[in-house]
Amino acid sequence: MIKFDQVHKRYPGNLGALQNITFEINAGELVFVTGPSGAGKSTLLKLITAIETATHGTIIFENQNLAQVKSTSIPYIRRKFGLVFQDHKLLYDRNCFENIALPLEINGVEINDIRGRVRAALDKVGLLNREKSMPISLSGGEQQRLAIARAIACRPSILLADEPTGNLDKKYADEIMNLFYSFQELGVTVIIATHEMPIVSKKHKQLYLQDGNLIRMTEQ
Amino acid sequence: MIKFDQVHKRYPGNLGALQNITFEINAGELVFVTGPSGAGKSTLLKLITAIETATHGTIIFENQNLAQVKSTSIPYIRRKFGLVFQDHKLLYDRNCFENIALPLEINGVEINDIRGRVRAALDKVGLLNREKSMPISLSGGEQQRLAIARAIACRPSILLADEPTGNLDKKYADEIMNLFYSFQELGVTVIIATHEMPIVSKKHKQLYLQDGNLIRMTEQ
Amino acid sequence: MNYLTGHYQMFIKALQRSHASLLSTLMMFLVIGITFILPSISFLIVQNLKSISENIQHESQISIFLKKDTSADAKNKIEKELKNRSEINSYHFVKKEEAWPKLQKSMGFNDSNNGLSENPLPDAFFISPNTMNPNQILDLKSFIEKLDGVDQVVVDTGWVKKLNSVLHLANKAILLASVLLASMLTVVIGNTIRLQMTSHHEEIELSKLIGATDQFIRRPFLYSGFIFGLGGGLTAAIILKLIVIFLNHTVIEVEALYGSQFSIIDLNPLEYLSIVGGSVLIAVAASFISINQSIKKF
Amino acid sequence: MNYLTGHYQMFIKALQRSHASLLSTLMMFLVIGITFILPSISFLIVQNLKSISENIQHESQISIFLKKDTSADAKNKIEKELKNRSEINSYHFVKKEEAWPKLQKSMGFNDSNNGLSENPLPDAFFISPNTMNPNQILDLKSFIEKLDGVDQVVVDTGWVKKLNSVLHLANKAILLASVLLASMLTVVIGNTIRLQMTSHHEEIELSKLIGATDQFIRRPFLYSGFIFGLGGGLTAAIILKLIVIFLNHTVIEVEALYGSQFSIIDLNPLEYLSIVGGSVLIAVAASFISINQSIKKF
Ligand SMILES: Nc1ncnc2c1ncn2[C@@H]1O[C@H](COP(=O)(O)OP(=O)(O)OP(=O)(O)O)[C@@H](O)[C@H]1O
Ligand SMILES: Nc1ncnc2c1ncn2[C@@H]1O[C@H](COP(=O)(O)OP(=O)(O)OP(=O)(O)O)[C@@H](O)[C@H]1O
Ligand SMILES: [Mg+2]
Ligand SMILES: [Mg+2]
Repeated sequence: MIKFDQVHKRYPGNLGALQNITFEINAGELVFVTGPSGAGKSTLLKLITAIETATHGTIIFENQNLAQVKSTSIPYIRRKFGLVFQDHKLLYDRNCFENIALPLEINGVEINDIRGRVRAALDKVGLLNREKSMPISLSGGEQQRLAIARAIACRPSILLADEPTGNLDKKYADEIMNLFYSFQELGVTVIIATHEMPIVSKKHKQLYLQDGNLIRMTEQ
Repeated sequence: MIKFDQVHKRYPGNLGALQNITFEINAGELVFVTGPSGAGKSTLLKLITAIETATHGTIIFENQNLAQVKSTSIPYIRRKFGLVFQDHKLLYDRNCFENIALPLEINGVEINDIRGRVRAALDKVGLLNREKSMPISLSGGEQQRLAIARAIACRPSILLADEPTGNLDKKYADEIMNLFYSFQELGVTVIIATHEMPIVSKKHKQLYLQDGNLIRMTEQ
Repeated sequence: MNYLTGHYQMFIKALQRSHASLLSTLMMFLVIGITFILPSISFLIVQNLKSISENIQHESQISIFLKKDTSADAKNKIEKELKNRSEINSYHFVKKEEAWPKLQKSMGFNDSNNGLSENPLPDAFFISPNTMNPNQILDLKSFIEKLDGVDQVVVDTGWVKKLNSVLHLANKAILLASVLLASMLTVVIGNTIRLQMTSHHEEIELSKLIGATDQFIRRPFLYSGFIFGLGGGLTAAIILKLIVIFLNHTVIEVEALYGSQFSIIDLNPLEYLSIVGGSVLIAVAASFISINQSIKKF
Repeated sequence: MNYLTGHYQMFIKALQRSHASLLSTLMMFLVIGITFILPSISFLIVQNLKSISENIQHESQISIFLKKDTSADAKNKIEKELKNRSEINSYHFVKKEEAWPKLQKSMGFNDSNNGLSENPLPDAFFISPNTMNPNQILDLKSFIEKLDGVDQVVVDTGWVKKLNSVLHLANKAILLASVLLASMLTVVIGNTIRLQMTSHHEEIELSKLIGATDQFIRRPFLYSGFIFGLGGGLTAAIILKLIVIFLNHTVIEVEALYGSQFSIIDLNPLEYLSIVGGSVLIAVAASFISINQSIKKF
């Protein structure tokens, strides 16, 4: 499903954000991308979702070379992903409901279906009673959960989460992780970037990055 | 130095963000505020720094009742604090240098001294070589360190940090913690809110919150 | 989702956004309105001055005074020559018997038998040329001077003429100013839309990241530009109409004082419509350009 | 830190901020400029029309034609009476011997010995009253009519008079429009500063949280308002000057064509200065109000 072949990524000020990365992720897998701060985890996720483009090498997503995809087709590829951003990217001028409704509107979901699907997503992260709150009035952990709710609202076929449990205590972190596992069980491909590997009993793949290099790839 | 007496905090949508909180923090102490997501940790820090006002009870800071302080004096009280916000609050339209220069400008530091002090702060968090970078081009952990650099640039007498290591891997987290400890050794009062207590060998106080209640106060 | 429903939803959304910053929207209406009023009102003033000056100017621009003893035959010959000249727009003949009472009247003597003696005026032709080119007019003058029976040819150097040529130039200046103001308006509206997009940059960035098409992002801002144009154009039209009504009211008072007919020429409905239409067109075009420039940056 | 140095730093910062959004700043200059030009140009037009109408009006507003056989004694008596009337601003006496060549000339006969017969005109007084009140003028008329030796009294009902009263009213309308435009400008500038603060809301919020005083936050925006005012005022003054120069140029062309003196009345330097000063004043005041309203929300 996702295939990296000798991918390099250079930023203007950083010439080795990712170096010579080669791996493959199959549909339905659960993958952890780990490594210390600045290792390139977020960059890897950005490459998959065509937010950044590779400097060298090829990235194949669903048999398409991302470097050759027309820019008008990019939006339709992105709609297949559910994204949890490291900095959440919540809209502070809309309430929780409207934040989650946005991807549904973009996907062209019927206005009558939006209400139900927003509620279902909020319910999954335990924020149903905060529907009308503004994100600013949520605690840090609550905001993180809101961002997760937004990512799953569109029932994506691939879920990419960047540090989804950084601000969460153990109890909520476990709940969120279980949520991700349950998605995987429904056939969704799940990719999680995190600086500390959680204790996982499930079968999963791990990509360990350091200074832009893929040091280790394990499968359990 | 800081004294809470039966403090309650209610938000419009949340009537028990903090309930009946009583404690005291002395100058030079190292204090951890812990508890699960939504327990009220950030709210507690906001009350100390007069960002929010208590609904009931009295908060004494340096022998002043915060509820009775004139609004024109609030800025001068705030300048005594160094603040690390949970959401960083970096300015994305300024580079790293300018982000750290802001509190120095506010404190009226001579323009000639600003350069040296900004550099010193960046150096302490290992970002000296990113001086001219925009925050958006920093990784999540680097942004967190930038926020910490900004808080310490003014050499505050009290340091309040809200989840300062949430996005950091163990190595950097330890380094940052050691930085905080070194500040405490210089006589600075340090208050850290975190959802998971780090392993601390130093003498410290811990306030454990849950659902707005101060469940436990330990001193080690 | 039905395409129309989507458009409708987006339109509502754009309206809500405009509503959220009601003050800015109204301000924009005013700015556009005033920018349109500026040339329109100058146009109106010029039109009115023109009509005033035409009302006054019973006198033609070239006067031909005939010799006292000119025969009817010679007069007819002159008339024939005038007919053949292409520079002449119109002419009329005034007999001395008609001219004398008129002159007396215009000097304030209301009855003709008040002691003024015999008619001192000659017969005359009064000509409106259809050119303002001084060379052509001088040619015409010397041509006429050579005709039999012509005593004197006077080219009108009155202020009315001057006013007319100033007005003529003023019209050109207004046209130029309109073009300048239209391009200024393009900048103003484009800039406002750009600012609007900047202030929604988080929303736009996020939308792009989660798969919104450019079209989806563009739509509310395009509607916003449309609303600016419509509101601004209507504001201009309404204020203009109010000004005309106010001035006409003033004029009526003046009339009551001195007893004469004179009313402000209004713009016709088509001209009003073209103000609104032009405003909408400029606004939508400006928005479109501005959006397409900005959208690439996100 | 030295207080002045601080102010200077902040000023540079505000300039940089204006520089960052150069387009918006220039746009603001234009908007303010045009808003000021609107009433100024109308004022200019009215002033000029007034002066034109005064130039034309050699004719006085009340003409007194004396009987042909009036003695010098009766004439002096009439003059004495006119001197005593307070409604009369000025008068002058025209002998028939002076009037006749003038009339001939004004009709286009350049030499007096061209076949027109004997002088048909009477002696006359021409009076400028200092009132426009029709009742007073009618009183004056009937008073003069009863004097010995007066043949006829004619009150001028010409269009010049009408134009003058329209211009008089126009001046009032301009004053009203100026007040309206000034308040509109207050809204526009205030709104722009508000938007500027909104777009820097993160910076303002953070600054407040880490101990900035309201004064510190207010300063760059106040400078920004000052720059808007200064730039806008200068823009208005410069464009206005250019318009006057352009019009004068046009007028000179017209003069060359018809040979007469007439030049556009310019605003005097003090009036130019007051445009710039007024602009700065309005901008700073509007910014101050807007900042103080917005600053509370953060
Ligand atoms: N837009 C950019 N421009 C320049 N350098 C960048 C940019 N984005 C990231 N970098 C650099 O690339 C490196 C990898 O960044 P990345 O965000 O992928 O790290 P990360 O593994 O996600 O770290 P963290 O755990 O701290 O979030 C970092 O050194 C970062 O400073
Ligand atoms: N401005 C606000 N308006 C309404 N409710 C608020 C506001 N700020 C916080 N709350 C609520 O108060 C409770 C405590 O919030 P607080 O931010 O203090 O939690 P926290 O302990 O910092 O949690 P986290 O670890 O997730 O950051 C939460 O339920 C939150 O939703
Ligand atoms: Mg990252
Ligand atoms: Mg918190």
